[in-house]
Amino acid sequence: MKEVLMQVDNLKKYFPITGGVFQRTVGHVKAVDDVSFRIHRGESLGLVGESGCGKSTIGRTILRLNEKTEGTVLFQGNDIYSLPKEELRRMRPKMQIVFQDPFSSLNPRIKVGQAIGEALYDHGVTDSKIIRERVLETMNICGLASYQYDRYPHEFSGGQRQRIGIARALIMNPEFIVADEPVSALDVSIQAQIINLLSDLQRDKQLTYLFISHDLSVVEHLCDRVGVMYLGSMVEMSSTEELFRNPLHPYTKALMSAIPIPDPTYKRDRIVLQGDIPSPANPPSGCKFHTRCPIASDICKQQAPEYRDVGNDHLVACHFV
Amino acid sequence: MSADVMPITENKNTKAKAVDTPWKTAMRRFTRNKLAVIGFIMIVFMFILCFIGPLFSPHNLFDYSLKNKNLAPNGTYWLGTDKLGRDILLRMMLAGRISLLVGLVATCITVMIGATLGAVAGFYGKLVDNLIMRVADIFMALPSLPILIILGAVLSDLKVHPSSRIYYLMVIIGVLNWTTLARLVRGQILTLREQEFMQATEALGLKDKRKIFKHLLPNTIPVIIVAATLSVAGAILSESALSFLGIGVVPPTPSWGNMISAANNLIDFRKRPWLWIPPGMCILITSVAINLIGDGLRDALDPKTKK
Amino acid sequence: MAKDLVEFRNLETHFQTTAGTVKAVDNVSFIIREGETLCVVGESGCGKSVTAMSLMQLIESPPGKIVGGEILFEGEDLLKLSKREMSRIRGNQISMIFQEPMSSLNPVLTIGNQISEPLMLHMLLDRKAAKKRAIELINLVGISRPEKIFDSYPHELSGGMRQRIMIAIALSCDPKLLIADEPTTALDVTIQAQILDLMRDIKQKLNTSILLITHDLGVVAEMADYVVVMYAGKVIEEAPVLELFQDPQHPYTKGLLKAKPIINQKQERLYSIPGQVPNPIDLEDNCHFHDRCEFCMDICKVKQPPFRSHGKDTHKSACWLYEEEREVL
Amino acid sequence: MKQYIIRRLLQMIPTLIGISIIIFAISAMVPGDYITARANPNMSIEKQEQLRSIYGLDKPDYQRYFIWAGNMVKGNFGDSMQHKQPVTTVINTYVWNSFIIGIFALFFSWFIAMITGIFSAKFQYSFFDKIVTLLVFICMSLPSFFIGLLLIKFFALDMKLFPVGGMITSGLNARGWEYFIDVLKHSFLPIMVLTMLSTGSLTRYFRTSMLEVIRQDYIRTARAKGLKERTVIFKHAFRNAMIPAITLLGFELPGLFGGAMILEQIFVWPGVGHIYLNSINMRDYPFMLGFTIFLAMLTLLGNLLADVLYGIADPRIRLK
Repeated sequence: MKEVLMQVDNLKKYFPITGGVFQRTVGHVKAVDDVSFRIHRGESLGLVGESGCGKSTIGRTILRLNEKTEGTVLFQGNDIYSLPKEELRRMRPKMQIVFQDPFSSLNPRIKVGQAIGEALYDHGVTDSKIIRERVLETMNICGLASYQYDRYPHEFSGGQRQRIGIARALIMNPEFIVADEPVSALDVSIQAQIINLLSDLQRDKQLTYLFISHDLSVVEHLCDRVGVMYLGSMVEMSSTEELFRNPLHPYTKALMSAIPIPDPTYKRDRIVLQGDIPSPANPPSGCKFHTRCPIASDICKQQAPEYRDVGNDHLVACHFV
Repeated sequence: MSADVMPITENKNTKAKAVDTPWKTAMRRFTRNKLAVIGFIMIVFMFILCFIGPLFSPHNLFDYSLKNKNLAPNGTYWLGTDKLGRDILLRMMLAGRISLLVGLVATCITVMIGATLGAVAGFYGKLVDNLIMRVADIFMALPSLPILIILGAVLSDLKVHPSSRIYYLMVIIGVLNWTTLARLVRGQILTLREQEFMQATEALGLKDKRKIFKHLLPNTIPVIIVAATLSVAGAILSESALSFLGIGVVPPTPSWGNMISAANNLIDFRKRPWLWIPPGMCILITSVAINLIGDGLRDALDPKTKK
Repeated sequence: MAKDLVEFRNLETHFQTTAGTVKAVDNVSFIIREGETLCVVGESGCGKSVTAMSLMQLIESPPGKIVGGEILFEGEDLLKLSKREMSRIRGNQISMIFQEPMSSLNPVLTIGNQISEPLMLHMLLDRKAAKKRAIELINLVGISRPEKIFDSYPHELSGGMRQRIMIAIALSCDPKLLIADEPTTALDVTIQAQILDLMRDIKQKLNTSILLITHDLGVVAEMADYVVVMYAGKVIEEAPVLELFQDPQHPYTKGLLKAKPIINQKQERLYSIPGQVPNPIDLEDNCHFHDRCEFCMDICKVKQPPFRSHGKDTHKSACWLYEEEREVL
Repeated sequence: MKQYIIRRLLQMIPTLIGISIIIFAISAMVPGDYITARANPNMSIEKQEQLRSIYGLDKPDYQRYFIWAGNMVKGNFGDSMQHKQPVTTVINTYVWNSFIIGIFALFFSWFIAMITGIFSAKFQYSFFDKIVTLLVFICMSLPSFFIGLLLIKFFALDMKLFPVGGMITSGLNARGWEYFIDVLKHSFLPIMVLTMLSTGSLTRYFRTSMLEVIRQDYIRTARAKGLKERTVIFKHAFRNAMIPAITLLGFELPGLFGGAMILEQIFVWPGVGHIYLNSINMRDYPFMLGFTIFLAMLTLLGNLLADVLYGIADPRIRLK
């Protein structure tokens, strides 16, 4: 088995809801509710789920971009939540993030070359010539032309901005990159370019990805393993091949069947889930999925199913598996 | 819908185009706004009039000549003379220096206090933020005109010398106004902090210094510029109101406000409008001009208004 | 074959910007037939929404303006109607739903009020009759407890529910044509499946024609009878749905079909169309796709290809690859 | 809602304490006091001292603060030295005169601002819109005293359309209708000036707010329903544009009761602001302090009112 790069145990992230006369906390949005997983060096782990399932919050919490509520996060064996501020800052280049929104992720007042290169200054490279060289080299890798060095972000299209975001993450020679819905805001023809860029980079630089997306087909294309989330919990996780061949959790099955296939002759056997996604502030009892589950029974309402290995490294949380 | 029509894409032919910095774009937008440009011309005119005009005046501020007192506007005294026979135009220009200066310096003080406290509150959050904002609440609820009036009266009672009163006034007006700016700056910083590029600075492990000076401040400056511009007008109006009541800038130092207080004398008010209408018009023009500029700047600096 | 319901003839909708003219819709012609679902597919900025908004005459002016062409609705040119006549057709015979269910409903009016409005306006129902009909409609779009929903405000409903309400509003006056502008783009997949189901259902029950605007070829395959592909303001290909997916002609259509990963069909590497959509300002008179096209010839750079069928009557495209004349003139 | 109001009222306490300290500290800086201000050369030093101790002016500042603050908590704002009456009575006597011009100006400025705001937003970039914009800027920049003086000069002195100042013609012993007309004539100019002063920024606010709303998706939906433009603007857009504006209504509260000091002074209008300016000349501490606190309380209550109104107007906000 390969080396574990990122180890997440019982991670919880609750956002408080306040109320009452003194604005005391009266409840929590359980964005991430007791999630554990490992990411091995060189692999790419996909996280899928619908809006509000907590996948993006996980991405930010394991990088300590927001504070956790409970649990541990070990990166290369270091607990990133017990590191002092300065040490954490020094470690940051090793773990990077690419954001979803190509517009808000770049500072409108900073030239692209500077945006990509500025982190080098703060991590000990002070020779501006070297920095410029490295920026240009990285821009080249990411498919940006050198004349764009002195341009401002507003002059770029969504796809190019996403390339800039990738270059900014890449220049620090990271080992681990969280890609938070990096292609959701892009058009199909541009999506393919970015997906290809990400997979080329992984191959050339032995990168490890946590790839967050709501699009199962993109995850299938790019990831080695996939975790499926629903309302803050991991409901199923296994290797991509296994998951798509043999999905076990009823939610995973429904999610897969809901994706429209671009083939008019395709015979659909769709499981249409009834109702809406419940609010993560007030999740259902027992198995959180029971309100929409086609096979739910009494036990699902009362008891949360155990998240267990059913063999072949296939983890699932359902009473009926 | 506009999102569907206008993707900002780049053509090959833009390769040769010069880089358009955000400031240049703002300048271009500003100069395209007719009202703002008119405001700018008006304010430049006022400055030239007040600071350079007196140099060309044939009269002297201390030309007391009772035989020339209360003259209506004529060839020698374009705007007439007052009861001591002094030239109104000259006095008005010199008064303008004082009024404009009070407005500018008071605003500088406002900006220094307001922007610093707002930025500190927004950046550090938590306890510091709470503390600063509670103090701001107190200042917000203070009725500003009554307080200014009391303070003006205090200055009179402390027998502050007329020539140094203007400095006290600058400080008082400046200090009382800090909350608006502090709130704006804090709000802007809180908004910025939610933006993904600020999260990126954290993820990249940038130093706090760079985060503040390269990322936060440059994006906050537009807000400060607009608020500061508008607050110059406010400060000038406050000063003139106080001076009109006789508790701001007091004679012999001329200011537009205390020149208007000539109107308190019924005869002067009725029969000698040249004593008080010109300085009133100056206040009006200056404040309209500043408001126009401020509004133009707001539109020019706001990234949301794409043109 | 069914009767023509709407015919776009050489529609031109332009937007004036400080940088130049954007021909958002440039000489677009196609036909929507009765009882048919026609999908307009393309990427952002291709003019698909503007085409629909031109049909509704809801183009914001300035900067936008319909500068040429005709839009025939049951044989009558909508562009020649007065404002008043047009507003009698809008929401009545032609209705529309939008991409953002979260912001498309007025937050300060109750759901009931918003559904009743067109009923009282176009069907001339009184308040009571309108309420009765509104509750039926809420039921029709698959929401339980319609009486309760009637009195709620939009913010109390989820995105999926709101889109159902939008559909109810659109259906209130039995329109002949329902325009759906990216109706599921803002929704989660499981909710998207519900809404698409609902739309299919409704089309069967009410025999309404649908003009569906989308960027998702999966949705197209599921919903469409007939497909129109747009790129940079122009129609570049149109065909019945099977025909388009099985035998796409235009290189752009081909590229789009290959660029999207498909579930359970793992490829080593995605096909990707290089480059990006051209700047829409002051485009030249050539094939707008030429600089991204792997089959680009000299003529593509200087002359627009004609839009016509190459073989089957119903399948048209605009590409020099299928033309005899290839010499640069 | 009730809980929310209680919480907000509780939160006001520390703010009020802060305000009272600042106000008291400022007034304590004033050298001299009521006794010296009324300096009667015939009054002996002993007599002065005696009066001081009666009024409690001889105690150290902090003690005076606590006495004053303690009394205020009990609702006792002290007695105005100048009027020889409790401060609350003085305020109550004159505040309604201020209220008369305040409420009319409020009504007119909102009315004018709404209409012009809506139409200049509806016809953005039109000639009408440009004129409105320019007028708005002029109104926003008017120095109140100067415009007041100009109007008095032209309308009252030169054209003799209106009385020069005051609230009733002196010596007139009119009652009923005649009295009403007389007050109306006197109040016309101050109301006009006050209306001009607040219409500018209000119009601008309505215009911006309307412009924002008109761009929203639900306005497009309303148009797509085939609604008449009138319905779209007045039912769908206007209601939404009003919500943020309703908040402003709360902020009008202090202005309504606080009196427009300078204007009342110029128009010799016997409002509470006018009395306040006089009290400063007289160094009438209890009144100065009491009235300033009164204004601060109005401001805080106005803020609360603004938030509550917002919660009522907007179904999306549920106040907790």
